[in-house]
Amino acid sequence: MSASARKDTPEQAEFRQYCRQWLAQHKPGEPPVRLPQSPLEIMTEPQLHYLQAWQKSAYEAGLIGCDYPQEVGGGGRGDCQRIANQEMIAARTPFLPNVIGLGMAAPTVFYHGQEELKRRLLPRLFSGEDIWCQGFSEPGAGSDLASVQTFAERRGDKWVINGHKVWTSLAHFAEWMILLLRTDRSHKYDGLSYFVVPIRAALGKGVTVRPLIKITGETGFNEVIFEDLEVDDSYRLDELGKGWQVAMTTLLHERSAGELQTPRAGGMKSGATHDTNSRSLIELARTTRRGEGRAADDPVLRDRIMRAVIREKAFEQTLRRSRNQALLDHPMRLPLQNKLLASELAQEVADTALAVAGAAGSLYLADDNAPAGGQWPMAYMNSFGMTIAAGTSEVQRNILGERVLGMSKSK
Amino acid sequence: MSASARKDTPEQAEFRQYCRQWLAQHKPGEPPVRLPQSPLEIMTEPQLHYLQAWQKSAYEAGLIGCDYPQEVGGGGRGDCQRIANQEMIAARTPFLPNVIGLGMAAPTVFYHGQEELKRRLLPRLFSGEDIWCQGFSEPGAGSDLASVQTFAERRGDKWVINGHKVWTSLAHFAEWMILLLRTDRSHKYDGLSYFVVPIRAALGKGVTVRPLIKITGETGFNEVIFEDLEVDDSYRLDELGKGWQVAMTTLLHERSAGELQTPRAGGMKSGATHDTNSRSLIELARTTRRGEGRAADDPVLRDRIMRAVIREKAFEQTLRRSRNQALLDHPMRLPLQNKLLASELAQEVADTALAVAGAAGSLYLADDNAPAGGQWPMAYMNSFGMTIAAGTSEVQRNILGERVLGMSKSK
Amino acid sequence: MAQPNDFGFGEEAAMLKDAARKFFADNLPVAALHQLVADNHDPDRGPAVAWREDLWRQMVELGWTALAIPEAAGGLGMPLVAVAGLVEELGRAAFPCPLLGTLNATFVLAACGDRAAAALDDIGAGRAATLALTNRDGDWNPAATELRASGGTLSGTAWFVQDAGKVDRLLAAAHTEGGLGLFWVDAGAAGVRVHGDAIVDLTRDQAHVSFDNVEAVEVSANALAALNTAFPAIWTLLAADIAGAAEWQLQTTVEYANTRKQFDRPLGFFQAVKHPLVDVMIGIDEVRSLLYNAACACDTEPEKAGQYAHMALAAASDLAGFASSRSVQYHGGIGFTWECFVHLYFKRQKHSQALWGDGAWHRARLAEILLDTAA
Amino acid sequence: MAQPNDFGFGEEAAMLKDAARKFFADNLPVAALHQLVADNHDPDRGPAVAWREDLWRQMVELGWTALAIPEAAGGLGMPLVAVAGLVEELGRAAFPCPLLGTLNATFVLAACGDRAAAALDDIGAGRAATLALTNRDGDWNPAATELRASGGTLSGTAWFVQDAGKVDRLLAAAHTEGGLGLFWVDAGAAGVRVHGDAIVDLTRDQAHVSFDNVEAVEVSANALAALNTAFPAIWTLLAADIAGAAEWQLQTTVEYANTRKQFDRPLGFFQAVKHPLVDVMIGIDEVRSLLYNAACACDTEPEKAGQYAHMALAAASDLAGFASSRSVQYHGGIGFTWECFVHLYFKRQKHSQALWGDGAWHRARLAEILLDTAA
Repeated sequence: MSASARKDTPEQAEFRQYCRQWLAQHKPGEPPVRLPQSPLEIMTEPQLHYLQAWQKSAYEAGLIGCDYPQEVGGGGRGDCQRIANQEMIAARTPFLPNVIGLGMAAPTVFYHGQEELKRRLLPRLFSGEDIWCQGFSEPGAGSDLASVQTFAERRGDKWVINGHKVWTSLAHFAEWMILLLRTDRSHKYDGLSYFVVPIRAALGKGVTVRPLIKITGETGFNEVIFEDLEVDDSYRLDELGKGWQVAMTTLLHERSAGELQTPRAGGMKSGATHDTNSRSLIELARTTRRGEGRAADDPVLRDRIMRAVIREKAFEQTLRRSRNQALLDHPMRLPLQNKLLASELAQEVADTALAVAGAAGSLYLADDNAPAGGQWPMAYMNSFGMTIAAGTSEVQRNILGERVLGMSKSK
Repeated sequence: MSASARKDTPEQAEFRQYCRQWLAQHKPGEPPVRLPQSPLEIMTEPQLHYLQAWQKSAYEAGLIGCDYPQEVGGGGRGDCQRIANQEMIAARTPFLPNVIGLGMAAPTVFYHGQEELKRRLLPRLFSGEDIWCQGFSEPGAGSDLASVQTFAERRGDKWVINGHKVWTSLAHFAEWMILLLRTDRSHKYDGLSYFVVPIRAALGKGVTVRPLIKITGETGFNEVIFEDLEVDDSYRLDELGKGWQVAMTTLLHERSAGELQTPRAGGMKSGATHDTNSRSLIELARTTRRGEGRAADDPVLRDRIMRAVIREKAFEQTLRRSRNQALLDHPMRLPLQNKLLASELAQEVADTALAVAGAAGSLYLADDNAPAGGQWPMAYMNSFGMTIAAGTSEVQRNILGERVLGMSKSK
Repeated sequence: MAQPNDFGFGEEAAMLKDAARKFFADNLPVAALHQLVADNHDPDRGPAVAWREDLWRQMVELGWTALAIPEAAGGLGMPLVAVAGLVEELGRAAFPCPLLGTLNATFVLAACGDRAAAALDDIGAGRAATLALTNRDGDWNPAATELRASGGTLSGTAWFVQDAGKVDRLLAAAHTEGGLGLFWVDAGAAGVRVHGDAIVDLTRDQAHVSFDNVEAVEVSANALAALNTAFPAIWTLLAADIAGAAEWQLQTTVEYANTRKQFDRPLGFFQAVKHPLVDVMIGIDEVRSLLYNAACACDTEPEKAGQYAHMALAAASDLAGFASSRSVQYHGGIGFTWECFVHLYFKRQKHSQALWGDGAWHRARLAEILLDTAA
Repeated sequence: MAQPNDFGFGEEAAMLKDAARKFFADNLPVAALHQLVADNHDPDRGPAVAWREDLWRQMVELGWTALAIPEAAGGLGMPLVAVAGLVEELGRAAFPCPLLGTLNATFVLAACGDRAAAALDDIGAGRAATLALTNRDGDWNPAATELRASGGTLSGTAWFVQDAGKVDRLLAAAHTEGGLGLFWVDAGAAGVRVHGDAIVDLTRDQAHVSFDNVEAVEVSANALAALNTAFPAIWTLLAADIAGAAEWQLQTTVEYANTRKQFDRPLGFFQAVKHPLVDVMIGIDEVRSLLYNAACACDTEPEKAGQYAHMALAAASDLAGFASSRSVQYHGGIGFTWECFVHLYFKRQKHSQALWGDGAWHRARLAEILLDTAA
């Protein structure tokens, strides 16, 4: 019996058994196309369709949305998503494509949407038939989210939206967007409201989606421009002027610090031929020649690699420790570290790998001689996406200093 | 011919020759007592008297105050202090005891004092007969110098001073103090004024000097308490309310960025048996056994030691480069780095030495087996005096970011 | 063997930790500690042994020195995670006593087999002990010991012996005709001389101990085997001491930063202060996570214990330096004085930093495990 | 021999530096550079050689490629400090061209003696060149070259050849019967094949070059002697390129931080941005001070040149990484896009970081000089 299974309630144990059996029979076969490294980088229709089919079957089998009530399309179970997640990961299924929908939109709609809206939107969200994207960041509102300028003006029952959102992953496939905007210019926080918007239906009719190119050369996220887009007032979440509070629900769940667990799957080998964790870093050091020996024999590199290894282990153990109440001093002290630790760890690991690769670190994806297929320079560049997006590392440190250590706000 | 001598004017060359001859004949003999590592740590009367005698003879020979006008006791020469300094250092004379007087008080009094005051105070300052100290910091005013609370209230021709100064090196020997205080509580900067105060004469009559103990256990600096001390208005420097501007003159010269060169001597072996620079660090690594070999054979320590060595060389070369206009982008970019670089370098060197010493880094001054006589842990602790005093490293980075890079003020 | 998810840190462990915290806070708050150990500020002061022996006797009676004695040997046989919790509190209090040495000796003795039973009984009976393994160079490899044993007596000098001025027994490694042995020595035996070291740390004492044909009981003929079994626990507890002390440094500095105003704002407003303090917090949490993982491995997954303990102490040693440096720097001028309590912890941490191998040393050992064996 | 206080950087050097700065700014400002080299963003793109050959011809006519040719060999014989000033501007412009390679070849040839006279004449006549010294592993020791020469012809493959797609000549190290020789090769000769590498850096090209019985002129039979003489200058100029590029990164990021507002304040208000940018500035100044010291040593104190150049490039390599990381981070989301120019410099710097030895490698060599010789 696995360690995680040891504490299951009888109901949970039964559900775990069910998941395991279902996955043994229905885990999807090898993908017909190369998959990207994360759902946020899905680029082609074949990739999307393969992954959507998998999410739909998992949803229909009851492995997604388990903890939500049945009225909104959920499984109506308590504390079972966790178990489905563990089993999906153990079975090395593909990841779920509707990652923003499941992780951010679903809990937000659930806690703040009108009943009718929940019943209409959540089932197709859980099934993956509707892909969701997020409209928070703007050219002038990065870390300072509350300064968004996209504006909705009231006209009768409708709202007319104008503005410009950036870094919207998956917008090119999304049916729906969760959208933070301004309905009142005279109050910074209390002037914000929160909508769900059917962007795909409005393409060319007030909505333009344009790809942005990343520093790596990859496309995959977008800017979305609203020009006089009309939406119904029923698409508003919570009260007018409560957008900031609603956004906090979204961010809480994004940081995995909310009540409702996000469905997680994965483990299937993606198209990327190499992972970029410390195990791969060690592999690189073992296989890279340096002078007479291996890079793994260079004492200064060894020291640096061990720093990365230790940091990764610490991160893993901090996640573990955050589940033992007796070893916590402050309820938010560990959860609020997650994003910062994960992103800076990824950056350190990739940067160390470039030092290990030495001259060969210059070689990129298309080069036959590139170590690990050129994934390391790509991983290093992509790590800045992680230290910048969803609250820069600087903002994360503010949050920790202020909320956990009680220090005065730095703004 | 030395490199520095190469560009002397004829007058300078002659003066250099004179200094060299005088020093050859009159350089003081071995001190009768163990000398401290810096003038700020002079603790005993015998130390002080030996050093005062040396300063007086150097002054009388014309090697101190050379660039000041003759009316105030100076040598009336142009650009010659530099030359005297080079020759005194080359001759490895003892250091000059009146270091605050020469480096900070003299230029401040010279630029801001009344004519009569200069003529009266500067000659005895140059000769070292009057030791000076500095009253800037207060318990509530560290980095934020402008928040000093020591207050002078006007009573007729006199001012009555109350307040509390801390970190006043040499106060226990000083005749005079340069004193930044407040004459108006309603303006932060414009409420400051600047005085010179005869503290020794007032001991027990409004002035109390109490030693403070450093983290190392050493005494050597003091707190000074003013209780209804009366001073004459003629001891005020510059106009009422101009204290901040006068203090800037002091700080500019403290950072060696002012016009008037500070007399510098030194090079004589002090009582400290070991220096704490990178050369001594290398010596420590060569003589410390680690496993089968020397600490100097450990590749990770080697890397770390070389970092310190390179940083020291960079500091030295930055001082050199700051004298070649063609290699500067911004007039203050290098001079404003001096204090930060010097203090953090000292900290890095000492911390590296503790890593080299390993377990033996625990041993302190009185331990016969302590590497380098226990100077390294002491140097490490003292380095925090450097990164804290005279503008913490954090304040130094603010200054650089604001004055050189034009970034917005962080306060 | 897999580790339990919760590290095996349960209610009993939590109660022990709370009790320890209360004991130290009630009996030796930091002001009293300062009075006790920092009375003489003379930098040229000689060796000193400043502690409260009465409090130590209470700790012995509370059973804390017997915690790690296996049940089979008549002790409490507490899991290491529970002991680590207590030692975190010891570090947080910077408490001067020979508890770490006594626990360390216990781990080694417990790994020695039957011949060490009497020695473990000594500890069970309340005797304090410490390890004497190190040579003059401070070599972290005990095989470098300068001690030699022959004919049942011990000669030579052991260096960097921690809290030697407070203990009843010494557990020494010595070269024998057959290899490297471990010896249990009465600190008061004829021929033992404890030469106190003049050290920076005010909360511990340290000595080099010379042995001149001292009668000693050989408790193991294979010192390296016993020590290698015990070292993971030894390293883990030192990491716990460091983590606890760092938490004190963090909280004290945060409190100062939240109170002290500069430029009309509390220091903590400034990111130059706030962010590094957050990094200290993160460092502490990393070390705590790593040390409970290592302790749990000692309890349940011994084949991984060495690897995980290297990780914990490597991170802890670096944290000790970083947290100390920041605690003094952000206290500003006052932090540079003897009267401010931060120097007590600063000095303890700098001492701990190199005690059983520094960060680089533990990373080098870890690399041997992870890089030099087959993938 | 002592160095002049002013590094020997006089009026002529300052004029050259100013002229270079103006030339690059006028002819290839960063927007034009981006258009030239970043046209194709496809991460799977193959090798590319994107440059303005017309501008290169102008640089040749300005005499910049002949600057380092000794006067005795018909060149300008400019001191290295002056050349370093020009290369700082080259780095600041991230200018794509084979100037560094040509200068590097010049230093090596100048150290070869008479047999290299014709090769130096080639450079004097405007031919561009590059070094081909490195094996498949990217070994920074040229003795590891895979090339072999016999009977006057060269075979094997040279790796990590910089700007190979832009040059007329290659200067290759090859094993010979008598040791290690240096060979001057026409890049268009029969048997030479330039296989472009697909690299991250958009402002340079790189290739591995295979030689199949290629006719080559041996310019030195003792390659290591010549290379060891030349390396200090090669390392110094790379440090200059890095320092110049870092200054662009600093100024551009500071400008953004002074403009961009978050939380109603310019980014530069926040110490979390301001202080690391100050550290970038300090890093640049350290590198500049070290590199002019190294250049001046090459000019006037050759026995110290290697030591000082190790210092300069060790510091520069670390700076390249740090300045790059901060330039992207503080540009925030926009810095993560292809349209923002910072990626050009980020990628150039990451390439430079490992070009002729990274920071740790140079520190290790420096340690051999400072720690392993008699005190």
